[in-house]
Amino acid sequence: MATAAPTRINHPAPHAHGRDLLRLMILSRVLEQTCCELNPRWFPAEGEEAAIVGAFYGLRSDDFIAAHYRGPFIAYYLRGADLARLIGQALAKANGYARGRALGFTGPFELGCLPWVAGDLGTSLGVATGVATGYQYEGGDRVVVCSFGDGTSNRGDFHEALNLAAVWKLPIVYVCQNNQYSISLHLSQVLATDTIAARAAGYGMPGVAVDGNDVLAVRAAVEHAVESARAGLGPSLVEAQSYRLSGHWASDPGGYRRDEDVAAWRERDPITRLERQLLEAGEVTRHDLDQLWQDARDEVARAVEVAQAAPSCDAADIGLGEAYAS
Amino acid sequence: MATAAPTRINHPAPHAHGRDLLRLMILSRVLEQTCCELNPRWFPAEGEEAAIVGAFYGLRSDDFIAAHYRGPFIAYYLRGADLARLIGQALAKANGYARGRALGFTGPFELGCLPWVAGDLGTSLGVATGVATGYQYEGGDRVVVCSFGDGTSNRGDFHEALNLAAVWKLPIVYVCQNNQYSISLHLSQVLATDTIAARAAGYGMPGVAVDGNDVLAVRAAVEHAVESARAGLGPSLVEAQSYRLSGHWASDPGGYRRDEDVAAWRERDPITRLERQLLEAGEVTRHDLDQLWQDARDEVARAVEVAQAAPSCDAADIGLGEAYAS
Amino acid sequence: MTTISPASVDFTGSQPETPSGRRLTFVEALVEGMRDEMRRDPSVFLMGQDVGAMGGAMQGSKGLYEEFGPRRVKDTPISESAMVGAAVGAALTGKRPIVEVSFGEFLPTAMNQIVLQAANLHYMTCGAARVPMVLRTRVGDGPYRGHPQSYEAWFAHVPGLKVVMPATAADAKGMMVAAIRDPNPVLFFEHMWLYHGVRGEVPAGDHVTPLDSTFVRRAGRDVTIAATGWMVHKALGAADLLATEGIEVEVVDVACLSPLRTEVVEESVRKTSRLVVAHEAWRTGGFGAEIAATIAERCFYDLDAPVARVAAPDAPLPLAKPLRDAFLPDVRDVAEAVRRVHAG
Amino acid sequence: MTTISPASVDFTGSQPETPSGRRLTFVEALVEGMRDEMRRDPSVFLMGQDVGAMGGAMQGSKGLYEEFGPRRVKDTPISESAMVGAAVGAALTGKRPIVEVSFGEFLPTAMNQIVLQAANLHYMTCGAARVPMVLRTRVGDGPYRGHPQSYEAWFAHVPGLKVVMPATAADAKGMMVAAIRDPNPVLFFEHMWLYHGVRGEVPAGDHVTPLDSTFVRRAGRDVTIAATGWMVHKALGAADLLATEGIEVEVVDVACLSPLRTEVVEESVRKTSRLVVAHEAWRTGGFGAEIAATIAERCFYDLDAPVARVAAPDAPLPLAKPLRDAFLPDVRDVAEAVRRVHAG
Ligand SMILES: Cc1ncc(C[n+]2csc(CCOP(=O)(O)OP(=O)(O)O)c2C)c(N)n1
Ligand SMILES: Cc1ncc(C[n+]2csc(CCOP(=O)(O)OP(=O)(O)O)c2C)c(N)n1
Ligand SMILES: [Mg+2]
Ligand SMILES: [Mg+2]
Repeated sequence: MATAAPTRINHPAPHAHGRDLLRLMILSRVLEQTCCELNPRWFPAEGEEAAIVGAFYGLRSDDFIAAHYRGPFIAYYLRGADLARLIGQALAKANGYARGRALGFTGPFELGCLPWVAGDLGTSLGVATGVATGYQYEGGDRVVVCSFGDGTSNRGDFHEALNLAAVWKLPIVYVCQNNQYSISLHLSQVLATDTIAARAAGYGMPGVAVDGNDVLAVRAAVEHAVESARAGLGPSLVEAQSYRLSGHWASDPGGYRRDEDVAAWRERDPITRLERQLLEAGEVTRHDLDQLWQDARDEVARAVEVAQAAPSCDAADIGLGEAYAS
Repeated sequence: MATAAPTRINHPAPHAHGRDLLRLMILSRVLEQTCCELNPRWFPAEGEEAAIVGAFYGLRSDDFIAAHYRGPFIAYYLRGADLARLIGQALAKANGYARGRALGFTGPFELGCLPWVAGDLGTSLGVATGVATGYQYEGGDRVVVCSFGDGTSNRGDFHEALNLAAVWKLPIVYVCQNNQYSISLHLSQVLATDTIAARAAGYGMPGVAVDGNDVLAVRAAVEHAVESARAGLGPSLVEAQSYRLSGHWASDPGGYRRDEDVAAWRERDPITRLERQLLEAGEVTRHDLDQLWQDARDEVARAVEVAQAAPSCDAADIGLGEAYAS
Repeated sequence: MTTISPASVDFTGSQPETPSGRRLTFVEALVEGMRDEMRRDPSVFLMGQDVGAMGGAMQGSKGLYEEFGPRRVKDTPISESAMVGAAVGAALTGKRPIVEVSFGEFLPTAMNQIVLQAANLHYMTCGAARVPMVLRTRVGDGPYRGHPQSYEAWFAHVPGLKVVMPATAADAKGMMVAAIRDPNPVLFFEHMWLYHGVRGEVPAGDHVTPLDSTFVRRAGRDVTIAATGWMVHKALGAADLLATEGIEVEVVDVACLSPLRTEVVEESVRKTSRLVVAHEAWRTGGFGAEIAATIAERCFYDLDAPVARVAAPDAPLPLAKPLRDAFLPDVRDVAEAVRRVHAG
Repeated sequence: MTTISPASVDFTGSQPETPSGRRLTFVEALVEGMRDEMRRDPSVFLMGQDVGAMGGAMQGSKGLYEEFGPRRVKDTPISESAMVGAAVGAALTGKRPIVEVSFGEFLPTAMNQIVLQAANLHYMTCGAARVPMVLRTRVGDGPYRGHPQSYEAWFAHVPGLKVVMPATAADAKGMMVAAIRDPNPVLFFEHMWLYHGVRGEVPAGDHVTPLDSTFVRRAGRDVTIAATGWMVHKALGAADLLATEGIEVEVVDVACLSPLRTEVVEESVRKTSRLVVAHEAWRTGGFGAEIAATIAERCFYDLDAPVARVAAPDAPLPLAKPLRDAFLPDVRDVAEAVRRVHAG
């Protein structure tokens, strides 16, 4: 665990937030799309950048995050992860944080990220809640932010974790990254309520559903929830309502849904939306935007170069003797 | 499964319900207390008779029930179970429905009761929901009533089962037999909401909390829920708020709670309450009441005699070859 | 590392060549088995995630939704415990549900329904209740390397469950049909390398492979290999290799793990006096331990060398291909073990 | 059926008689081990249902709440998966949580946290993460006959977990202390017949029994019995019985199931040439299969008779005492197996 004195990560002066959030969403878009090009089995996060960036922005180095498996790299980047090592994971290269042992979307534990050590969804909510249990036991004001998909909220672990957190008033914020799909199934096929946030009342914790394509709205809701968790007021559930613009994995044509739905949601792209807002507010110029995209492409391109030059995982590093700590 | 033409069980003309419900609660009280005397490890249901009788009253022979483990005998009796065989289970006699193989509070599957084949709470909600899945698949209008404890509602299976039932609009009614305790823990130690019924909204099903010591209120709420399930309108959650007057098991002194709380709840005894109502309404006389108690004691006493005379379980009946059906 | 390319695997399995000469992939045969039973028996239906319009992970239910519609091919939420509970309960009402847990890696989220309910209900009710359900799930390594766990040993340890793992296209169909018709809960393990990688002769029409089947896939007099699932094919690859060295290997496909019947293996070992057990799961406490222990006991006076086990090492399963390939037992490992017991 | 009354069981276990001459029950020793570590190390805390004011099921945490209060002795909801997840996560932050799953029968409701998280985290992070937690749970038959399942074989099959099952009061304390100090997830199985039924010499103060311990509980030259938990005591009962028949039995207590070390058993078998493995869990796929397979392999040329296994039959576990007693292996069954291998 990070134990150095807490410092804010990637956290500029308030007035600059909009621009910084935009930069991060653009970086996320370029980064994840690049991974999809490099790996047809990668899971596209296109359209969900606001939900992800808004959830993990502005935490402290001694906080902890458990990011949903779709589009987590920007969250790890916010923890200080190296892009080349993350992209290396998408390529299953040896420079990845888990050196090819864990899943490609795993995060660096040493930077306060819950790694993906198995593929069963929902279980991570229990472990993240346990990290919050450890933080509360310490005293202090460290918090955990844990995101998960809309489909995952139907797993029993969601229920047990949120109830435990509410009863113990644990310092954790649950963020549902609602993209309205679980692989081929629309939310309406697996959920009979309008929102997942509605479940919070059943645990006695605050629950709020926000426009998941409005990064400022997501950020505001999560920031509020993080502050109350830090203040010892207990957990919250924030639902960021968005849409999965691409397939379940990069090569999934997603033929199970209607083109006009996808098209309608493309209209609400969270990045173009914030770009428009900032342009109108005069906070950025067209040239600034071009520059942001160019910087992101350059930064990712450099990282890809490093990742591709990195050695493949070596059978010699299999570490069969490392199942146990000593 | 019962496959005969559906008939109403123990179901007199409407005007006589009150008296019949009283008879059943008294029988339940005498029956379960007798089991506690015969078996110090039995689980007392004293004070919860209204919640139990109200939940399982007036179903059809082709319906199915999954009764909570505390005080289920009156529910099985309503299915047509033989008291002597039920008491035999509390004594682990060979005349019990499971001939000593399953838990003492198991129910006769052949009469449409979910047996207790293992001790893990919550799992039965999944199976009961599966029975409702089978009923829906058949078409027709058979329903399932499934009860469980307040503490059990914190198991992941509660969440997964209720969500599945809501999404598929299954013909099942979930009844929470809320006695405010899980062994030594008060509900406030394991739940941060006022009601468990509040969870229903998170699944998109109707949820209602009723006075669990008012058998007419429980009965009305469940009857309404059963009718809408029968009509194909889907599941409901009914919370019957009561109190566990005795210990977790018969020999548990229950020292972890305050005597005045227990005393206060004794004041609200569901049986004396209905007795008073019926007396005031002139539906019964004191003599009728004495008769009801006497009849119950006699009926149970006869059953105890039969059960005690029944042979103990015989090692020869262990049926090691019966793990598989053929 | 040496490994046989799935494409090269091609044989008929338990059935004689049929005049039809129909050749199907493992998964095509699997789906045909479900389809035939759904046509034959209206009480059969399928539940699982994405089994409907999408046709299932790795095309595991392709075409069923189109033919049978949403009533009989039900998409479920991500609620493995409720899904399995739904199958147990529906089976109690006399239906014959097939519930699909997308990958065996998720079985730990439904253990209570499988082990404490499905397995107990028949015995505990003195026969009043029956649970005629099939739980199908994808296991082992595969083309995408995802969710590779092999937990079959857990379930083979639990009485009341039947556990099968077919290795050929013909048996994928025949055992699926038998599993659906069986009055007990059957865990049906589908190895992911077999799915599109194994093609074979599959009888059209009614084709049943008894659930308690064990097959001799190749006859040989020197050493017996008892293997499961994908390892059957690696064993056959090893047998080819060893034949060139003059070692005649008999390959036994233990397609039924529970209730286990070892007669075929015993008979083979009485002939060869040497046994190698091969599976993809972890070595310690793996199912191979049961086979090895049973044969070492029953064939104590027949064995000329210790029973060898070829299995995954006792460490978590890594993801990246070079690590995964080094981790999992392959043709070379099997061959090496055979040489050892042959020399021993 | 023959069975030794718990009261008659009384010995010291792994430790030499201490001058103190303190005699504690198994559960008293267990609680003392937790108490000592909680006094020594502020990062140790206990979570579980009714572990607080009530003092735990069967007095399993008696006195801890009074001494350490609600912060360090936490009552939990009925949420086994979240409870274990809470322990895994707290362990990741450097705490040393002890999570109590009241009975082993409930482990199926928390398998995902145990098998997919606790077991994998250290290896999958290349050592960055550690999970120093103890999962304690009550298993086996007992005075109340409730929740009697014995699933230890499942966990011994999963690399990354440590699995121990002490058989004496001294080891209950010593292994609990060692488990708490261990940097890995340790599953600590507490047999319910031992709880109040076994009393023995327990060293006061710092007392550690290494987790990888295997003990020779009784020396003998004719036949080795390798047993776990309560069966160790039944084995000792059988040894007494057989001594009167002139058969000298060596009883080995396999207190550590994983990572398994069989050296002590091997050494014993090299001397006796005969082995009986005894446990209370189901026979097929039980942990005894691993011990039998390993010894049959490593001691192939030492064994004069097939390894025999004494275990529960392959059927669900019935409740009523006459059925339960007939079902579970007892002193007579163990003695019978010893006579068989001795004659064989
Ligand atoms: C316990 C479990 N069940 C099923 C799966 C298979 N699976 C992988 S991704 C996925 C969809 C998850 O949906 P959601 O939680 O909404 O996340 P999204 O993919 O939409 O980001 C499923 C079902 C799994 N990984 N874990
Ligand atoms: C999964 C599981 N966890 C723990 C237990 C142990 N246990 C038996 S009864 C009980 C209390 C249950 O509380 P509740 O559901 O409110 O039912 P009540 O006893 O109050 O009727 C507990 C925790 C269990 N049987 N199953
Ligand atoms: Mg989604
Ligand atoms: Mg209760």
